[in-house]
Amino acid sequence: MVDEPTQQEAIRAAAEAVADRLEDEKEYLTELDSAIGDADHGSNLARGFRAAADAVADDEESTPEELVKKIGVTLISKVGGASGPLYGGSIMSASQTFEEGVTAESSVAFAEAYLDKVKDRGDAQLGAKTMVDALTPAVHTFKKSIEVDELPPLTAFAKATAAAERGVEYTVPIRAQKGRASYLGWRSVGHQDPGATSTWFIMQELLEVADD
Amino acid sequence: MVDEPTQQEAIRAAAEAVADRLEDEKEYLTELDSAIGDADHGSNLARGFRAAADAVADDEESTPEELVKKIGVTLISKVGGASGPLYGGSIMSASQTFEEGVTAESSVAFAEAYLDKVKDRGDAQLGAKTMVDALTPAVHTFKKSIEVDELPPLTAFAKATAAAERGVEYTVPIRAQKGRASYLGWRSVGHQDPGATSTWFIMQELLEVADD
Amino acid sequence: MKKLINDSEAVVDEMLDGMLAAYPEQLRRLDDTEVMVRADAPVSGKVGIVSGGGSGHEPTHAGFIGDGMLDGAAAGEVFTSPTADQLNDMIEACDSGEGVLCVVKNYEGDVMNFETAGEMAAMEDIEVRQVVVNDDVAVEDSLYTSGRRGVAGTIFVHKVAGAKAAEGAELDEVERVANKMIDNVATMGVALTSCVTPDKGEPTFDLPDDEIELGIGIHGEPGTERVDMMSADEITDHLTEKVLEDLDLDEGQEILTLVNGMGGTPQSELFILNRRLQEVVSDHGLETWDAWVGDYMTSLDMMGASITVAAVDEELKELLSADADTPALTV
Amino acid sequence: MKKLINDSEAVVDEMLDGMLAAYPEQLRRLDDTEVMVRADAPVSGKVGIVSGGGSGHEPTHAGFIGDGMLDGAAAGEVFTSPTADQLNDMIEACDSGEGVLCVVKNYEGDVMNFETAGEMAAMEDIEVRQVVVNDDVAVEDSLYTSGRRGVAGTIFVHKVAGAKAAEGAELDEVERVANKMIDNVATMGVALTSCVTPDKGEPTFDLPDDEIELGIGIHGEPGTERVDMMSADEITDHLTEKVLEDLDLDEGQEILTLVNGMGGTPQSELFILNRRLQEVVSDHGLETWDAWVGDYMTSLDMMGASITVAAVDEELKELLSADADTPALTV
Ligand SMILES: Nc1ncnc2c1ncn2[C@@H]1O[C@H](COP(=O)(O)OP(=O)(O)O)[C@@H](O)[C@H]1O
Ligand SMILES: Nc1ncnc2c1ncn2[C@@H]1O[C@H](COP(=O)(O)OP(=O)(O)O)[C@@H](O)[C@H]1O
Ligand SMILES: [Mg+2]
Ligand SMILES: [Mg+2]
Ligand SMILES: [Mg+2]
Ligand SMILES: [Mg+2]
Repeated sequence: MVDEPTQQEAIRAAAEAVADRLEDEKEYLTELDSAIGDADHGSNLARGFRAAADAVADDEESTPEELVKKIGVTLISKVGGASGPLYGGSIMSASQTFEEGVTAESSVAFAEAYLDKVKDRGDAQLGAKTMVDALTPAVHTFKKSIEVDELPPLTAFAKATAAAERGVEYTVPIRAQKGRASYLGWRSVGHQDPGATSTWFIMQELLEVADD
Repeated sequence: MVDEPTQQEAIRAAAEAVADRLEDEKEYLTELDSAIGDADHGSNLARGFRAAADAVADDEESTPEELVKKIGVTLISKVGGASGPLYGGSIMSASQTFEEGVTAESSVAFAEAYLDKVKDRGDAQLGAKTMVDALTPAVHTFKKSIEVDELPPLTAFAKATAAAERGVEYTVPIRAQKGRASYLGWRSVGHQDPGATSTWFIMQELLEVADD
Repeated sequence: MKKLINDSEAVVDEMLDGMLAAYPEQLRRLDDTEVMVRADAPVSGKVGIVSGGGSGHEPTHAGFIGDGMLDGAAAGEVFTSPTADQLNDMIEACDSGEGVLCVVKNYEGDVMNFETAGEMAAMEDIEVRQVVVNDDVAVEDSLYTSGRRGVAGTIFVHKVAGAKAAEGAELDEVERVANKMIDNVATMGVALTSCVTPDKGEPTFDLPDDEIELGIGIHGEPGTERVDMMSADEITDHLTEKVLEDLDLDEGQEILTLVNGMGGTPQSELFILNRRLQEVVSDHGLETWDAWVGDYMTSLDMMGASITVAAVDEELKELLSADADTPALTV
Repeated sequence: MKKLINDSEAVVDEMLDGMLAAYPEQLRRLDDTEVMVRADAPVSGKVGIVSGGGSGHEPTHAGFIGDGMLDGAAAGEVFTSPTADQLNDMIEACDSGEGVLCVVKNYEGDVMNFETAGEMAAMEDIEVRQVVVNDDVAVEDSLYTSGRRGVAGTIFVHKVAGAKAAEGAELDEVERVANKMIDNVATMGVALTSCVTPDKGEPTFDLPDDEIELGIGIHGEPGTERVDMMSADEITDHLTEKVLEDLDLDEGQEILTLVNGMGGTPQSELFILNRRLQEVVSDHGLETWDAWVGDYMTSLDMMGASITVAAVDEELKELLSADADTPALTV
């Protein structure tokens, strides 16, 4: 377990990296959302994560748990749409798993709590062509790598990120059952889910930051 | 002077020929009107002259004067816009020059009366970039060819039609002072006036019919 | 270009029938014409107020038929003045014996056809007056033009004349207030895209993605000037300055403003213009008495807007805020 | 693509300011939010009626604030549900102690954010109810979708709930009539063109000149089916049949119809649809009690329209024709 101040710095750096990445991917994500949604996923997330990164940037006081919670709360009030409550609300509510700081164990707990909350709020099962399809393999892989295979956290998270990518690809050939894409019926087949994609991008950035 | 029934036939044939021609030129005239007006001159005239031709098609009773008047009245009630009162009203009011039938002399009188009425109603002088610019040289040439040069009517009308073409070309390089084109100010320079063009087309058809 | 129509030649006829189906109790269509009148026309004891012009400007003209505004509206073909015989039918149907005021927009076609109609009606002993609206400041009124065009400011003239007639005023008085409104209103417009007429089926003019037309009319005519695309604020500043220059108002003058959409402009954009317009007029020391925003005088599907400013005094304010009950405007 | 905007990120903010400048006496904007409420909110003794959703549907939502309709409307970013905290601010500002009814369109974003807001407001002891409008018959309500969308029929729900609340009815009663309206309304839409969001600046989807999208929503989503261009009558027939199939009404049933424009459609075309719509419903033996035509629930500059049919009984008719005084609708 690293020092607490270092954990906060890592969280701030991660928030910053995610915000930068989503700004870079804004047009691409919106492009994906144009095909089967309403062309706003990129700007929703770019706007929200920029605000979240700003919200924690100068916060030298808060504990890791408080910082993560702040990120969630900021997302709730800045993103809107479906992804606002899903990303923001789930981060906010899962943040309490970091009560004792960020460890391999608490990270697994966070991942599970986050997935549960997304599924709970959005009521989407696996295969509904949503962010849940990227999230589920990622969380399952992460948990197994740490708890069963006892891999180092970084390796475990790298495997989890690769699993998320597999999930993103899995969303392409299936028919949507939730979210705006579901309105398209069969026409949603052949398109990649924006929310699954952004989930994977975020994991990539977390991996980068953890690697440093 | 030809027989009265033949005159009526000629008038009906002329109306039919003009209607056909304007239908053929509908898109071209509207194209011209798009550049400096409101993109309706072609359909205005095609609609109006078709109705006028139909109105006289089966009329075996009327005198030449009455037939021409009927054409004018029909144009008034079917064309609308600026060209409706100009074409229709002027034909209607000039029709009385045919009281004694269509002769070379009465045709000159008709042409003069028609030009006067157009200028009177539209208040456009020569060079204002309107139908008056095609009409004036045509009427002047026709009158001189008949009255001074004593040319045969057909030759005179052919010269008049050629003069109208000169007038059409003259409208291109000048700035509009009347009609919708005048709203464009200097931007009207370089475009051909639709009403002058339709005037010339109509004369071409009258010439054809007279030639038969 | 696609349109929700059946046949370009039936557009006006079917539109009028559809309008009648929406307002069967308020409107009546004169047989065999494109003329719409109040269901209860002529209203006895009241001066008739009529208008008309080419179609394609909806809700103008028939949308303003009703208590406190128009008694009749004649619809020509798209962007083409109605014919004189139909205008005459309208005038006859709206005359209760008190005379009829024709509100005409200054286009040669409209003016000539209304004049002819007026002459025809006069032969039937109907007292007819014409007022000619020419609020468009884009076109200079000079020997070298056929005068300024009538555009969105016409709505205010309908309102004022309609309210005065509803009060029971005589034709002279109704004509006077209409002309007073005309003398105090100015407008200028901008187009981001050309409109597409049903007949032509293609844009009337080409406008690249980085250019706009300033000083457009309402018939898809190109404007007086083509310039590079600007921000909403810059456009508003430009239009408003031209309008205010023309009106030349004293500080403290009360005004009524109108941001009018050309048909294809999202309402959100009209409000963005209104926000700036109110800043500009207030910077000029003018007092906004009321601000209207919406699609009042359109050009089919054109994207763009016009800005109208009218100086108002107590009399005009009273008439402008008097009750009106029409499909397109309820006051 | 050109737009009359200054900055795609400021569209909602500047639009709301421009709206406020147009209706300063009727509206009030809550500080630091995109929430608009009645100037006199909360109206004491009255249940509050609030709505909201993404922007880009103007005049929905804030255009329907006023006597007899909404007390508050929250504007999200373009096509993006407002955030829960702002929805909560709105609910608080519109509660006079009698509770607040939220009229929510069935989109997961809207529903989730309103739910969160409702929970927040409940913690402040405000009684909050949600009704969810899902009138779009294009989307089947099945296990395999997130349910039918809420579209233009929402306007009727605003009207009915607003009228009931204005009568002084209690929250239960207001909720009941809102749900009654929801149970009796169905809509289906068509797009001729995609809309262009300020953010993306390009059409959300490509639609060739000879094809249209049937079963579109109001967020520039593609529809459920792409078909060859049809005439206005064929389109009307198709949409109306789907709507009537869903409602499955008895002969002689009285109905209220709405032909709603998507923002870029000339009003003339809406009337052309209405003409045919009335023929079709009458062929089905239905009795049109009233027919509305206009831009009520738009998708920015999209060309297209939706057709809504609602079965009405004496209670609904009374509420639908009760007085209302809002920027976009006066009854
Ligand atoms: N019910 C749901 N459960 C899980 N994820 C969902 C659900 N609905 C939508 N999503 C996710 O949200 C993404 C869309 O987010 P966004 O475009 O920001 O919101 P909106 O759909 O309101 O415009 C989808 O790509 C999908 O991954
Ligand atoms: N005042 C006028 N005097 C003479 N001709 C005119 C006048 N105004 C317009 N015209 C002619 O009418 C033509 C336009 O006719 P048209 O397009 O049918 O009517 P509108 O201008 O009302 O749309 C112009 O090209 C011009 O030749
Ligand atoms: Mg989206
Ligand atoms: Mg023309
Ligand atoms: Mg015209
Ligand atoms: Mg969205």
